[in-house]
Formats: sequence, C-alpha cells, structure tokens
Amino acid sequence: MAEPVPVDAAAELVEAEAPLPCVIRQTYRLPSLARTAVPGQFVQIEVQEQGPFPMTRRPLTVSDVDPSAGTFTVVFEEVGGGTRALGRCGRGESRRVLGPLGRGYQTLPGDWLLIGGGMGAAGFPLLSRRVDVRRTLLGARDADHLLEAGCPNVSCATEDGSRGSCGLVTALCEGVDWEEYDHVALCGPLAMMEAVARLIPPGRLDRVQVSTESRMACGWGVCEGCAIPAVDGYLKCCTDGPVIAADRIDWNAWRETLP
Amino acid sequence: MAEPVPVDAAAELVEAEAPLPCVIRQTYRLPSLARTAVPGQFVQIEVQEQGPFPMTRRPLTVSDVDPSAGTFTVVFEEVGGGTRALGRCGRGESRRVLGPLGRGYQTLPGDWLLIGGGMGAAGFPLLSRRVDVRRTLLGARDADHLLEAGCPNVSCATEDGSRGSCGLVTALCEGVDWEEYDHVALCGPLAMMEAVARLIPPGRLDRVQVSTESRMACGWGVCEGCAIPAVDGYLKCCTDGPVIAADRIDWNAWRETLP
Amino acid sequence: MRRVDSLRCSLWGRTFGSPVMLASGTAGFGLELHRMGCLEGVAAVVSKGTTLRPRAGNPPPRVWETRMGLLNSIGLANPGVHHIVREVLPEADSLPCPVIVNVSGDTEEEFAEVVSLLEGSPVPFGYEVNVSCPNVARGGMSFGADPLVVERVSALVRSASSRPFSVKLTPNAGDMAETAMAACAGGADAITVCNTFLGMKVDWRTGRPAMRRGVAGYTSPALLPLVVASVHAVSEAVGVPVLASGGVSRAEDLLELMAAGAEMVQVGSLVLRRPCAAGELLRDAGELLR
Amino acid sequence: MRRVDSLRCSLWGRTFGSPVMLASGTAGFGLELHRMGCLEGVAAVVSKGTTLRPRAGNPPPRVWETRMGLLNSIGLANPGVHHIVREVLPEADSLPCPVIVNVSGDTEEEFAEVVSLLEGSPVPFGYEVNVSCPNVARGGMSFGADPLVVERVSALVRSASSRPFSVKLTPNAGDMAETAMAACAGGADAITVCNTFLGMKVDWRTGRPAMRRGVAGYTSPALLPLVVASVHAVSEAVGVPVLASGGVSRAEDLLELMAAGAEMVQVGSLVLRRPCAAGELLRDAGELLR
Ligand SMILES: Cc1cc2nc3c(=O)[nH]c(=O)nc-3n(C[C@H](O)[C@H](O)[C@H](O)COP(=O)(O)OP(=O)(O)OC[C@H]3O[C@@H](n4cnc5c(N)ncnc54)[C@H](O)[C@@H]3O)c2cc1C
Ligand SMILES: Cc1cc2nc3c(=O)[nH]c(=O)nc-3n(C[C@H](O)[C@H](O)[C@H](O)COP(=O)(O)OP(=O)(O)OC[C@H]3O[C@@H](n4cnc5c(N)ncnc54)[C@H](O)[C@@H]3O)c2cc1C
Ligand SMILES: Cc1cc2nc3c(=O)[nH]c(=O)nc-3n(C[C@H](O)[C@H](O)[C@H](O)COP(=O)(O)O)c2cc1C
Ligand SMILES: Cc1cc2nc3c(=O)[nH]c(=O)nc-3n(C[C@H](O)[C@H](O)[C@H](O)COP(=O)(O)O)c2cc1C
Ligand code: FES
Ligand code: FES
Repeated sequence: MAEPVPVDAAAELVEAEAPLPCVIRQTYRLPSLARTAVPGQFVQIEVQEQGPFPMTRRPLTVSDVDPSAGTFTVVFEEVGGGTRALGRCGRGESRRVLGPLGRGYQTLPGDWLLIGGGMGAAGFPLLSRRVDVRRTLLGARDADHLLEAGCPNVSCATEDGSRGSCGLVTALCEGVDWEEYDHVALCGPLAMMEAVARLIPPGRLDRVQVSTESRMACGWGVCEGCAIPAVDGYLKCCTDGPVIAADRIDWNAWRETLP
Repeated sequence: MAEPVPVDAAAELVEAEAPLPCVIRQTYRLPSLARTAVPGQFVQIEVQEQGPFPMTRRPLTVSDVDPSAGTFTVVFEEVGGGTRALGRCGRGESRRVLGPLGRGYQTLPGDWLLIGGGMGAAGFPLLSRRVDVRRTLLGARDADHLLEAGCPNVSCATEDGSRGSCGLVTALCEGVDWEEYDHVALCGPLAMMEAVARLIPPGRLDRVQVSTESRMACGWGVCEGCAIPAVDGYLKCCTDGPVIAADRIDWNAWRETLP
Repeated sequence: MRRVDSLRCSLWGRTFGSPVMLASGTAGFGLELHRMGCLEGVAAVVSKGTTLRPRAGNPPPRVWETRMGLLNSIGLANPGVHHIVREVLPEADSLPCPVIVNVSGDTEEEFAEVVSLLEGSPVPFGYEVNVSCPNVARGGMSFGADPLVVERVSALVRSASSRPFSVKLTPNAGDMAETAMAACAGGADAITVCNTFLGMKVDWRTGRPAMRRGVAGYTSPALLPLVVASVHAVSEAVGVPVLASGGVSRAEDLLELMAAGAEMVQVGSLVLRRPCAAGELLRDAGELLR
Repeated sequence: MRRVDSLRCSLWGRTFGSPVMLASGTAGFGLELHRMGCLEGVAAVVSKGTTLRPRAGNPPPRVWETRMGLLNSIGLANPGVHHIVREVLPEADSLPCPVIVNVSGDTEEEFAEVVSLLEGSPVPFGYEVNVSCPNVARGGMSFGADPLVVERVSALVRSASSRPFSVKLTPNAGDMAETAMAACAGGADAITVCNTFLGMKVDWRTGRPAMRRGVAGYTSPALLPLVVASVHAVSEAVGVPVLASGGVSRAEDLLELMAAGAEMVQVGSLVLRRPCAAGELLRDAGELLR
C-alpha cells in the first residue's frame, strides 16, 4: 500500500480544553487526516495564518483521531512563543495543518508496554487503540504534566511526588521484566529515553520503538534539518522517523547533541 | 516661557468613532498634554505596545483638546499598516503618546483664513478655538474625506463633487481677496499647498503659516530624518515645524522630493 | 530598476510564465513537492547542494528558529553526485518543470568534477554553483570571498559544462557586484543573489551558541531590503540574468525583487512553511498586477 | 562567548553599572533626552556624526519604515565640528553621563582634523570613528571596505588624539574581524560592531526607489543574529573591548550581545520609538538576571 501523501489544508479548531493546568488539548476537523493517520505520526501546524512569523510550523504528534467525526486531537505544553500562540487559537478558527507526516509505530500484534515522559505520552491514546497495551509507565515533572488519559493500566512517577511515586520513570522501569512484553513504545525527553534504553537488555532493543524528536524546519523530508544520530549515519526524524527502533539509534552521539 | 518638555506616557483611549467612512477620531486621556498642547502641535503615538514592529511611532496632529476632561483628540485616515493598526485600538486600551511635539501656529490676533486639504484640516478645530477664524476653505477627494467639524464658516470642494463644488480647493482660493485676512493657516498635501501658495501674493507669504508633513523617525529632533527644504537649508519638520512660514519654505526643492 | 507589469520572464533560452524558482536546500529535487501537488507556479526547482562524495551533514541541531528568522547549519548533507545521477535525476525527469542542480565543492577542481559527472545525465536544465561553501584549501574561508577564486571556479565549471550555469554569491564577503563580474568573466550565464547571511544565536544564561559551530546561515523575511540592494547592484554590474534569492515572504516581495533587477526570484524558507508557496505567490502577484 | 550574570562593565578605565550606550545618530548629543528625563541607565551617549564642515544632509525622504525595518539616508547632517565644540559640547558637559563623539570625514586626513579640533574641548570621553562613511577620494566607496585604509585612518586619529577611540566598522565590506585587527594595529582602543547594513526599497509599480540614492542604511531587530555573529568574530580577533551596535529591541538582545563578546551595547533605532529605552532595557535585564 502506498503511503498516504501528506495534505496541507485549513483545519477548523472544533474543541479546545486544558485537561491539566499546563497542557492544552485541541481537536481539529480534517477528515482525510483522521482517516489515514497511524499512531506515532505527527502534523505540522502553522501557528498563524497571517504574518511572517513564526517562519516554521510546529510539529505535534497526532494524539488521537475520530474518523467518524473527521477529527484529530493534539496535546501539547506551552513551552515557547509558537506553542503559546497556538494555544490561544480559539474554537471556530482555522489553522493550516500538514499531515499525516512521518513513520509511526509498527502496530504489531503482541503485548505492549508503553513508557512515556511528559508530553511524550501525547501519542499513546491513539497507539492504545491500535495495539494491545498491557501496561503504561509514565513520568512527569508533576501531576500537572502527567498525561494519563487514554492510557491503559498506568503506573506513574512524578519528580515532585504530586502523583504516583516520587522520582523518575526510570525507577518504575527498574522493576520491569522485559521478557513479559513483545513490544515497547518509548517516548519522552532524550535524557529520559536514554536512561530507559540503558535498562533494557541490548538483545531486546530491536523491539523497542522510540518516538524521537528533533527541531524541524519542513517536516516533510527536504531540509535535512532534523537529523537523529543513528548507528549508520543520520536518520531524518521527519521521514525516517519519528518512530525509530532503539537499536538503530546512536544514543551516545545523540546525547552529545544536548546543550 | 520655557517650552513644555514632551512627555512620554501611556494614554487611555476613552472614545473612538468614525465621523466619516474613511476617517477615525480617537480621544485619549492625557491631562498634561491636554493642558499644554497648542494648535498645530502633534503627538507621536506608538502603534503597538508589544512587539518590535512598527519600529517607529506615527505622528498625528492634535486635533482638539479638552483640558477640563484631560483629553485630546486625533483625527486620521487609515492609509497604511500603522494607521490601520492604530485604528483597531479599542476603548479602554492604552497607547504610549509622546507630546506635545513641535512648533504650532503662532496664534496671533487678527482675522484668519484656514485652508485645508484632506486630513490637513485635522488640526483646525483646536486652532479655531484659539484664533478668530473668518473663513475656512476645505478640499478633499470626496465627502467621505472632508473634515468640516469644528471649522467655522466652511466653503468646500471635492474632487468628485460629492460635497461642495466639484474640483480642487485651489479653485475656491482663486476668489479670495488675500488682503482681507491678517493670517492664513495652510495644511494639506504638498501639491495642494504649493498650488495655493502660488496664488498668494509673494509679499503676503510671511503671513501664511504652513503646517508641514514629513516622514519622521523620532519626532523630537534627534534623527534629522524629517527635513523640509527651506530657503536657507533644511528645517526639521518635528522641531523647527511642523508649522513654518510659507516664505521660509523652498517650494521648488520641496516639490522635487515628491516621488 | 524597472516597473513590473508582467510575470513573464526568460532564462537560458526558455520563457516562463512564472518567475518563481524554488531555492536550493528547501525543496530537495522537487519530488516530495510534486507528490504533494505543489509544483504549480514553479518555473524551475534548484536542487539541494550536490557534492562529489556523499556527505552525512552536521550533527544536530541543524535548524533553529529565532525570534525573527531561521538559522540553519545543514552541512550540505546529500548522497553525493553519483547517487544523484543514478537514482534521483531519472525520477526528477518526470517533474513538470526543469531542475537546476546546485553544486558545491571542497576545492576549486571539485566543482568542475561534480559538473562533469552531472553532464552524464540528460536531466539538468543547468547548474547553480554555490561558492558560499567553505574552501578547504583556504582554511574554510568561503570560495566566494575572493573574486579571483570565483572567476577560476567559474572558468573550471565553464569548461566542464555544456549547459548554462549561475554562480550563487555569498553576502558575507564584501562587494557582490565585483564578485558577480568575476563570475561572468569566468563564464557564468546568470548570477544568483544570494546565499544565506552568517548569523548566530547565543544563550546568555550558559554562554553557549545554539548551533554547534557557532555561526550558521540566517534567513529572515526582514532581510529583503538587503537582498533588494544587492540584486540592484549586481544587475547594474553584469549583463546576465540575476536570480534573486532571499527574503521573499509575499507576492509584493517577488515584484520588488523583479523591479530591483531580478529576472527570476527564488523562494527558500517560505516553502518550508508553505509547500505550495510558489502557486500562492504567483496567484497573489497576478492579482496585484491586475 | 561567556555566561552573563552581571551588568557591570568597563571602558577605558571607567566602570559602569549599565552596559547601555546610545548609538550615534539616534540620540543627538543627549540634550533632548536629558530634558525628557531619559538618560537614566545610559552609560554613555555616542553623539551624532560630526564632520569638519557643516553638512546640510540629504534631500528628503531621509527615513522610510519598511515592513520589518527602517531605512535611513540622513547624509550626516550636522552643524560641523567648530559649532559643536563651541555651542554643543559645553551644554553636553552637564549631562549625567559621558559623551563619546562620533566623527566622520570625506578624506583620511579629515578624521584626524576633526579629532584635533575636538581635543580643544574638555568634554569628550573619547571618540568613535565612523569608517562606514563614503571615501570621496575613492569614488564614494566606504573607508571601511579596505583594512589598509582603516589602519591608516586609525593611526591618523591615534596621533591626533590624547583620548581613547573606537572604530565603528561597516557590515557591508567583507570580514569584520580582519578590519578590526587593522583598526587595532592603527591604535584603536575599542571596536564598534557595527554600522547599518545597506538596504533598499523599490516601488515595483513605478520602478523607483523609495530613497533618492537608492541604497540607504537599514536597521531592523531581525538583524540581531548577524550582529551577534560579527560581535563574536571580532571579539575573538581583537583584545580591545567590543561595543555592539545593531538589532537591540529588548533586554534579552542586550544580554545576548554581551554573551557573544560585547563589553557594552549600543541602542539606536529603539530610542527613536522609546526615548527612555535605556532605562527600560536596564530594568528588564536586571530582572532577567535576578
Ligand atoms: C515529531 C514531533 C512531535 C512532537 N509532538 C509534540 C506533542 O505532541 N506535544 C508537545 O507538547 N510537543 C511536541 N513536540 C515538541 C514541540 O514541537 C515543541 O515543543 C514546539 O515546537 C516548541 O515550539 P515553541 O515555539 O513553543 O518553542 P520555542 O522553543 O520558542 O521554539 C523555537 C523553535 O524550536 C523548536 N523546538 C523547540 N523545542 C522543540 C522540541 N522539543 N522538539 C522539536 N522542536 C522544538 C520549535 O519548533 C521552533 O522551531 C513534538 C516535536 C516533534 C519533533
Ligand atoms: C506632523 C505630522 C502630523 C500629521 N497629522 C496627521 C493627522 O492629523 N491625520 C492624519 O491622518 N495623518 C497625519 N499625518 C500623516 C500620518 O502620520 C501618516 O498618514 C501615517 O504616519 C502613515 O502611517 P502608516 O503606517 O499608516 O502608513 P505607511 O505608509 O505604511 O507608513 C510607512 C512609513 O511612512 C510614514 N508616512 C507615510 N505617510 C506619511 C505622511 N503623509 N507623513 C508622514 N509620514 C508618513 C509613516 O510614519 C511610516 O514611517 C501627520 C504627519 C506628520 C508628519
Ligand atoms: C535549510 C536550508 C538549506 C539550504 N541549503 C542550501 C544549499 O544546499 N545550497 C545553497 O546554495 N543554498 C542553500 N540554502 C540557501 C537557500 O537556497 C536560499 O538562498 C536562502 O534560504 C535565502 O532565501 P530565503 O530567504 O527565501 O530562504 C539553504 C537554506 C536553508 C534555509
Ligand atoms: C537615523 C539614524 C542615523 C544614524 N546616524 C549615524 C551616524 O551619524 N554615525 C554613525 O556612526 N552611525 C549612525 N547610525 C547608525 C547607528 O548608530 C547604529 O549603529 C545602527 O542604527 C544600528 O543599531 P540599531 O539596530 O540599534 O538601530 C544611524 C542610524 C539611524 C537609524
Ligand atoms: S524537518 Fe526538514 S527534513 Fe526533516
Ligand atoms: S523626526 Fe527625527 S529629527 Fe525630526
């Protein structure tokens, strides 16, 4: 089956809420995307229709879709000018949305373990609909950043102990029997993902699907701006990923790119 | 008496209306300015408080003041990005206003004739309160651009004939007996002012006070951006003017600066 | 300088109804855009920078949006000219518009070598020689910094090529008019004005630059007046067509660059945000001219 | 590059609690600003450009705001050094901060001549030598375009002056680090990075430029990354303090330029909009550092 070509279209914001104090959840109507997006894919949303800035769109994971309503949902934190401006988008307004973009999770049969840090869990609701999730391990700064909705069987940790155990998600991972799961989905900040990856027996890393992030300019494969260090050179986050098998990633080189 | 030092202060917009389809009239509260501004002076209004653009303020003539209410009024046409954005300023919002700026009319006793073209008449209401106006001649593109309010004894001409006689204000001037008036105030587009000045006997040009306009950056005398060609070099519109005696202006050199 | 009343233009014996070209590095070889249906209004695609050997490119971050611009430090990531001739150009042959191949080299001779290899493909409409890239023999200083070097590179490409080529100047090295004349003396058939400006972002809290190498290429719609000035200066200095590149974010900018002396206008960063920018610009420019 | 954790800085043996200087041409001699109560937070005022003879300046329009920047073509309008020494500097002596006099010349020697005349006044804290202005002897090409000329001008000023001086570079002429080294070889005590970029606006409907001379000086907050890159390059190349000039529109920009290597930071266009910008920047920067 040919991959669906990404479509750039104006999508109406039909619902916006703040499920947590620091998190925004927006639902846009875009039937073609709602039909074709698979878990782990993302969209490039134009922050403002008018005016030259910001010059690039902002990449957000497709958090969930409702094909019958023709809508999809994104969940994000306001971290800078772009996400702040997008967060002010009002119901009934439209934004240009380009998607679906990238390669998502290989939604294989078997038992899945989901491990997410912060907004890394944004894509888990859609993934949870398409695979058999036995358990979800979530970590976040605090309860206000913890995306539990749509995730089955959650255990969680927060750095300030405001929900779940106090500490990092790696602590939760230490108790995991990796043999119990056929597949692992891992998504979160690089430092967290690297720490988790180090806990996993190297022989099983090929079953760990990592949802990567990189600064992006285009999001559709032409600018070469979104390099992820891989064992055999660089991969493009936007078209080779964002979901990449853990054993293909050069974790050391990737960590070195942190500021 | 020392000239009042211009003050830069946030002024609240207390009233906004569109007296004509193409004209905006805004009243701001700024008691010091309402008290000290004299006819022909102007203010520099910051278009937006936030954000880097536009980089400069926009100069607008003080159209009228109400010292008891502590307010002043500007009247302007939306011609570009700056005036358009300023026109969207809502009641209750504030803008930084720097003023009063420049030298206004010498409000001498005697009989005055006011001659205005388009927005050039913006300053006539305040002038009319402070001097004896016997007659006002106004010209404009059409009735929608004709600022009659606050002007005594108006005769007018519009280019499309939608109000007053059909034609230019120069036609109205042709019938004027210049000896009848002790002082003339002239304000409008350069081409119009030059045409009028040419109708006036050269010996009387010293009694014609011209309210000039120039692109400005600062408005308070430091950038040298607002040169008006004068018989003895350049004058600064913002501090030597904006009101300049007609016989000091080098009309030929000024006309040549038109695009 | 001239009044603009039409969007018709011509380059190297071909006439176009649209002056919009896609700039190098922001459109790949046009294949992705073609799939997305975004080549309407595109007179020609300028390919991403092609080098003799494959290049992995720089470590991330490679792009960084600043408050009013975009820094990039891609490091000319590309699969190398052999792969491009074999795998990419044949596919690009199916595009509805011609492809101009942008070439870079580590040495003066390498430019000519890349071009010779591209001569083996029937696809390129012409070449764009990117003299902004670092000259390995001169400690990484850009080839474009020295008019004599630019003339030599042009002459080497001229003798390797049966096709027309443009030399793409750098704005980071003095008088572009002088460099343009040198390029023409070497045989250039057009001048592209210009590549990205050197820019940098530093985090004052840490004292570290955003991009690993410190400086990077900076693009911003606010640079338009700099590009207009350079396009004008170059178009007064040379007889060949000037291809403007830099700062276009709306149809007015396109027309202004043409008025300043550009025969055609490239669009770069805008395409990253709006893949179908060319068609949108052409439509808006047509409306402005009506 | 360095972390910034304090706003203290020093120049020519004097320490300052604020790094903010007012740039040349946008603050006069500080007198108007002093009357408006806007010199709080100002470490020093750099005066408008001073020349040997009075200059009327260019015909209007002299300023033109574009969509994201400001073009200016003032033509160094000023009453000449004699008038300045006699009438202006004595008044400027009452300012709460030092004044650095910005000097320009039509010829290499004229710079030194202007400086000799300024030596007759006790007021200047030092000088800023504007080598971006056109060199009449070289057909109007900027002095700053040739490092050898810059070295000679610096040396001439050095021998005419008992006071320290900065050389203000132009961004329109190749490698600023090289020119900065030439200025220091000639005896400069600081380098100002940098003057305005050449820009142009053309009306595509008429084919005419907005400014009579075509090109003009262009300033824009979006140019900040270019100035950051140049400040960094120059500060790595020379041992004297670097005074940044260009692109500051908020406190973060100030801190970023310091992080890139500037000892002090000049604010130009922003003062035109916000006369009290220096105090506002200082307050905001203090809050960011807290
Ligand atoms: C494939 C992908 C999917 C993502 N999905 C989500 C999601 O579902 N929810 C969510 O909250 N965030 C997600 N992010 C991160 C999100 O894109 C950034 O938080 C956002 O771009 C920040 O923009 P800003 O203007 O608010 O921040 P600024 O820091 O002001 O942005 C400046 C620039 O940096 C880029 N940038 C900054 N942080 C990041 C980052 N972490 N990743 C990529 N680019 C960054 C911006 O895109 C912009 O170009 C995703 C990123 C990628 C690459
Ligand atoms: C002393 C003075 C008093 C004025 N009083 C009035 C008034 O009472 N009512 C009114 O409607 N207009 C008045 N004007 C003209 C008014 O300032 C301009 O229409 C306005 O600045 C245009 O800004 P813009 O951003 O909408 O237009 P744009 O054309 O987008 O502006 C671009 C730049 O050009 C400048 N500019 C454009 N046109 C003019 C102009 N005619 N004069 C000066 N600068 C210009 C702007 O200030 C800005 O810097 C006055 C001008 C001056 C100098
Ligand atoms: C991400 C990116 C990659 C680029 N790669 C190249 C390149 O490989 N070769 C080249 O000559 N120019 C390259 N450029 C420069 C562009 O072709 C163009 O000249 C520049 O972006 C200015 O135009 P703009 O303002 O429309 O973006 C690149 C620009 C960007 C933003
Ligand atoms: C209206 C205007 C006049 C200027 N006049 C001079 C001058 O006389 N001498 C000089 O060296 N620089 C002059 N400059 C340049 C400024 O000093 C400053 O370097 C430049 O504006 C960049 O800083 P900014 O981005 O903060 O404006 C002038 C700039 C402007 C906008
Ligand atoms: S973001 Fe452009 S190639 Fe991935
Ligand atoms: S506008 Fe600056 S001096 Fe008049």
